[in-house]
Amino acid sequence: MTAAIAVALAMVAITATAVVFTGDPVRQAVTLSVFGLTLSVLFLLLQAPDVALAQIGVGAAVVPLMVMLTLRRIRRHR
Amino acid sequence: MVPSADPAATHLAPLAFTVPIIVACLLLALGRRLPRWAVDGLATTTAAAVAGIDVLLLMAARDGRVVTWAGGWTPVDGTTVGIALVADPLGVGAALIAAILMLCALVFSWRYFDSAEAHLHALMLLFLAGMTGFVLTGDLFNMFVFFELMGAVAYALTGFKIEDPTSVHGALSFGVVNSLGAYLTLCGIGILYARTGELGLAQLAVALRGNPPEALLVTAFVLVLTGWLVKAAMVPFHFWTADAEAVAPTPVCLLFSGIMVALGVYGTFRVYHVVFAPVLPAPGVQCLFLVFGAVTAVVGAVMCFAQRHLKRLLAYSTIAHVGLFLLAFGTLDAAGTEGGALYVAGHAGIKSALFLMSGVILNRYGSVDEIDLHGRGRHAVLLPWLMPLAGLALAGLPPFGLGMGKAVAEEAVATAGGWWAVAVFVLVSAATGGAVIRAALRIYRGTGRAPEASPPGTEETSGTDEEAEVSGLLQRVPLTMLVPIVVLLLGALALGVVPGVSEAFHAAASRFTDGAGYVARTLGAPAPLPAPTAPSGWTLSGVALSLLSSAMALAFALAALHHDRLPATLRAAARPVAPVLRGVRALHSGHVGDYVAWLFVGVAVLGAFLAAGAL
Amino acid sequence: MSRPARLVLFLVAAAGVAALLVVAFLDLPPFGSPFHPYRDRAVAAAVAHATANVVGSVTFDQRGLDTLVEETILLGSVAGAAALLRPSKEERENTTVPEGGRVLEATKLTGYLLLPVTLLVGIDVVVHGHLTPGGGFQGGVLLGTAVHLLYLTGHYRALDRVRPLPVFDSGEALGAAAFAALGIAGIIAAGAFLGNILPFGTFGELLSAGTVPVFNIAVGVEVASGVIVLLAKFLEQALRVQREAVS
Amino acid sequence: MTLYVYLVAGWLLLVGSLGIVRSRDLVHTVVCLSVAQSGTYVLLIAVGYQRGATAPVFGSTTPPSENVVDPVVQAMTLTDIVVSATVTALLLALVIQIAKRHGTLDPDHLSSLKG
Repeated sequence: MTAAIAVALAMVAITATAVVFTGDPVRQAVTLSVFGLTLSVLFLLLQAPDVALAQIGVGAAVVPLMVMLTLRRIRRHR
Repeated sequence: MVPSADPAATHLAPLAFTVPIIVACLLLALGRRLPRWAVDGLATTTAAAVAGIDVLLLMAARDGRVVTWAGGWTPVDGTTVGIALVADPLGVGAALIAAILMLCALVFSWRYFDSAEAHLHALMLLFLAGMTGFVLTGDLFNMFVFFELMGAVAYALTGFKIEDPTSVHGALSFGVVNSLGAYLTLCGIGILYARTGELGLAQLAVALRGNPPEALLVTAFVLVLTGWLVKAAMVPFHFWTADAEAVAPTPVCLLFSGIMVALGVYGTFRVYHVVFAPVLPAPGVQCLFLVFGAVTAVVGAVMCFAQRHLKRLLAYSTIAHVGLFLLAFGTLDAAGTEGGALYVAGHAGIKSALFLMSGVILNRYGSVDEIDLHGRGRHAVLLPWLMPLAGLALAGLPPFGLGMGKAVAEEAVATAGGWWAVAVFVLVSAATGGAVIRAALRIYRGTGRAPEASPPGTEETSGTDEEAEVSGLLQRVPLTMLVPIVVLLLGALALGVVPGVSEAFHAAASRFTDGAGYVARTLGAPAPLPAPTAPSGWTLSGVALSLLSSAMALAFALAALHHDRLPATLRAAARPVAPVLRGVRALHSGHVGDYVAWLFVGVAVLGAFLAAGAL
Repeated sequence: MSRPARLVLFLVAAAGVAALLVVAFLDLPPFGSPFHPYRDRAVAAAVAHATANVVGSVTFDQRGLDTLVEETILLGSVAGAAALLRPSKEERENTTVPEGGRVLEATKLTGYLLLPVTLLVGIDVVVHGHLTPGGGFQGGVLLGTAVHLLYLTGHYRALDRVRPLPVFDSGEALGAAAFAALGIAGIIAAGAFLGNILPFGTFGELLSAGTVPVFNIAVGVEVASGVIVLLAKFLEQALRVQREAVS
Repeated sequence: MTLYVYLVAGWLLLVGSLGIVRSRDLVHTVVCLSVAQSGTYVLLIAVGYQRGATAPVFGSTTPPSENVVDPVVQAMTLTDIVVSATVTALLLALVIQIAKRHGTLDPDHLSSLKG
């Protein structure tokens, strides 16, 4: 169990770093979604299913969707 | 046995923020179907109702504190799972100021531009709910949640003029910096929770009792304070302030400057007095706030005097005054807290009136650039008198309440810090008041040289392009805009002349600094009364110093307006200041990355400072 | 500040903050320790109020005030975002609804199949929030996003029809108002703001936990409507709002 | 393990802030802010964990006598997630307006507020 948590934590740290260092916002929306999913896996492992469920909905779906729509709006404007 | 007050009084605290929430919901649900006058009427009535609830609560809390356990989770043997609302006179007083300012802001905006389906009114009411809850709650995490409510609504209100490029830019910087500060606060809460397993302020205090001042507590204290101090606009967390306050709609500016920043100071010292006072040595904390307060005051005053954009000028003056609040509250004793609270109340009246005057100027002349407006207001009737008067009051002119607060605070900081702290008070008051008087004389009397075209390449925010907030410029100032200004000034005057004000503030301050009493009362133990100390009020030296700073303000203003007629030696002496000023101004770059870097500098320096003092 | 200067300033300061954090972390109880005094009390309180999902009990019963404010933040933010995304003076909303681009049949099918399933799961998550993981917020997010699966199917027009925005605008506000009104009902019926005023029922059954399921439904309505309105505003900006042609 | 867990939380906070400092696009800035915030989720949930304890949801497999992890931090994190989503939405709405008014999203090129 502890080992799984340790791996999930490492994945969270790595994907977060990837999100930050993805300069192009379009690709960032995708990495952000992956980051949201790794976070919810970590929460499941830490026995927080309520939080994991909320995180999947918000972190992996709603927020990346809003980012993508924002980018679409901005590119249409340019 | 729990010493319970009148049971009806315990329901007042939750109503004070639930009522505006419900009305905001109604406005959002029905807004597009209601006529404009109904929206205005409903929102204004609600603000008045909240003020009424606050008054009742203040009367109930006069002799102590009113404790309400949400959900009915009254503690058994000092432990519980619920959240307490703890209303003490100083907290309720702050809520009352917020409600009164909201009332003035809403009346002022009756003539205001498009409210976008009552969204503006609903957001204003939610903002009031956030501020009220923040001062009434007795739970650290609940403070964070109310803080976020204040924040989220405030970002939307700041950017409300979406056609204005500066407005949306300022709102974003505000949102990013303020949110980051809040997350650091939450980290601090998490660390405290891991250590103690508690979230209530009183419960935390009990859990930490007898703890040595260790590194964990220093970190937790600094992190929790970060969010509050970002809101309070303490240097170097202050960068968002001028950007947001200068661009928000006028009624919103009034609330930001009049009370929101002061709530940051409130949160800081509430958490210190209840939770950390027994475990962190007072001298280190006192020294911290004396130093940061003085730096904030000086930076704010210098930047204020250097502005030509009227609303930025007022925003920087607010930063300067926050520095003075921190000096006063930073004495950590009842006298300094009394002075600080009086100063906050007096400042709320004067500064709000000034922001409303800047709104009148914007909507009358279509600009807030002091240089550009030179002599434009010659034919105005009332404001040419009110604005310089407010400038003098800002500098501490007796008998305004702000001057009394200044006098009381000066006496307290002289004991805690020394003569230099008094000098900071006098100089900073004079500089901010002077800047306002300078702008007033230039706009309304055409004093000083008429403007030349500004040299190309000077990059500063001047305020010539500020968007007016009514459709078409006003030909004459409507009564709904004048009345709030006059009421606010009269309120500030009343604070200084009505007998008993000083005593009431002193009693409130004694409660506020009495952390042990707060803990005992919240958890249902009999609270020992704090040892009574004498209230200060007006003193001869206080009146003299306030007259001095008012006179200096006038002198500063005239010197700035007629600087070409100053003696050459004086001008030569001022020359080395110019590059320093340029450097300080360049730091205020409008770049959100810069602001975040400074935020971390602030946290690191606060931590180092406190660790050196405490460990 | 120049980019390098800003970066250096930040890195130095961040090192200081990191040091502050590390010294605090070293003093914390070890990861996974059994020291959780609030947990012990919260579990006992949840059992006393016949609430199987302790998180639900903390969210709505024990620390319901946090959640009231949280839902108010959601309300204010959606209203704020809607105000910020309103068409400005020089813009207009395109009245002809654009049809989505060509969509693969497989994607369409997925959208159609997923929609009813997601709606059902969403309702289930809301209704059983006091018994199983989930609740008004999680279910509401699911419901709000599910409706937008229609966009995935390429039927923005269909989405526009099943999504009468004014209804959801009001739905969101009324959900939040219901939460606050339940708080006041607590004062009237139980003498305590946000008090749990319904019979607690039998532990583990659908009708249990007193007002917690009612709160869950109020929040579910608010969050689902809020997510729909929010995404709709962003979609409108992305697809419909245009700058008026300069004459 | 203790230090490692908390360091990951601290890392998220700091790396997100670093992202804001070196950002060249305001959409990127807002996303980095949400990464910084997720550090607080990890911190809170980690604080509430207990080795060998199950999720704080009782049922047929988990009788109320069983050890469960801390539900309070989970409720706090839920609130935190809501805050994150709503603040992100507000800031993205502002970013859209900035793009319209300024024609750029590079913070180095936004110069409407100076001094």
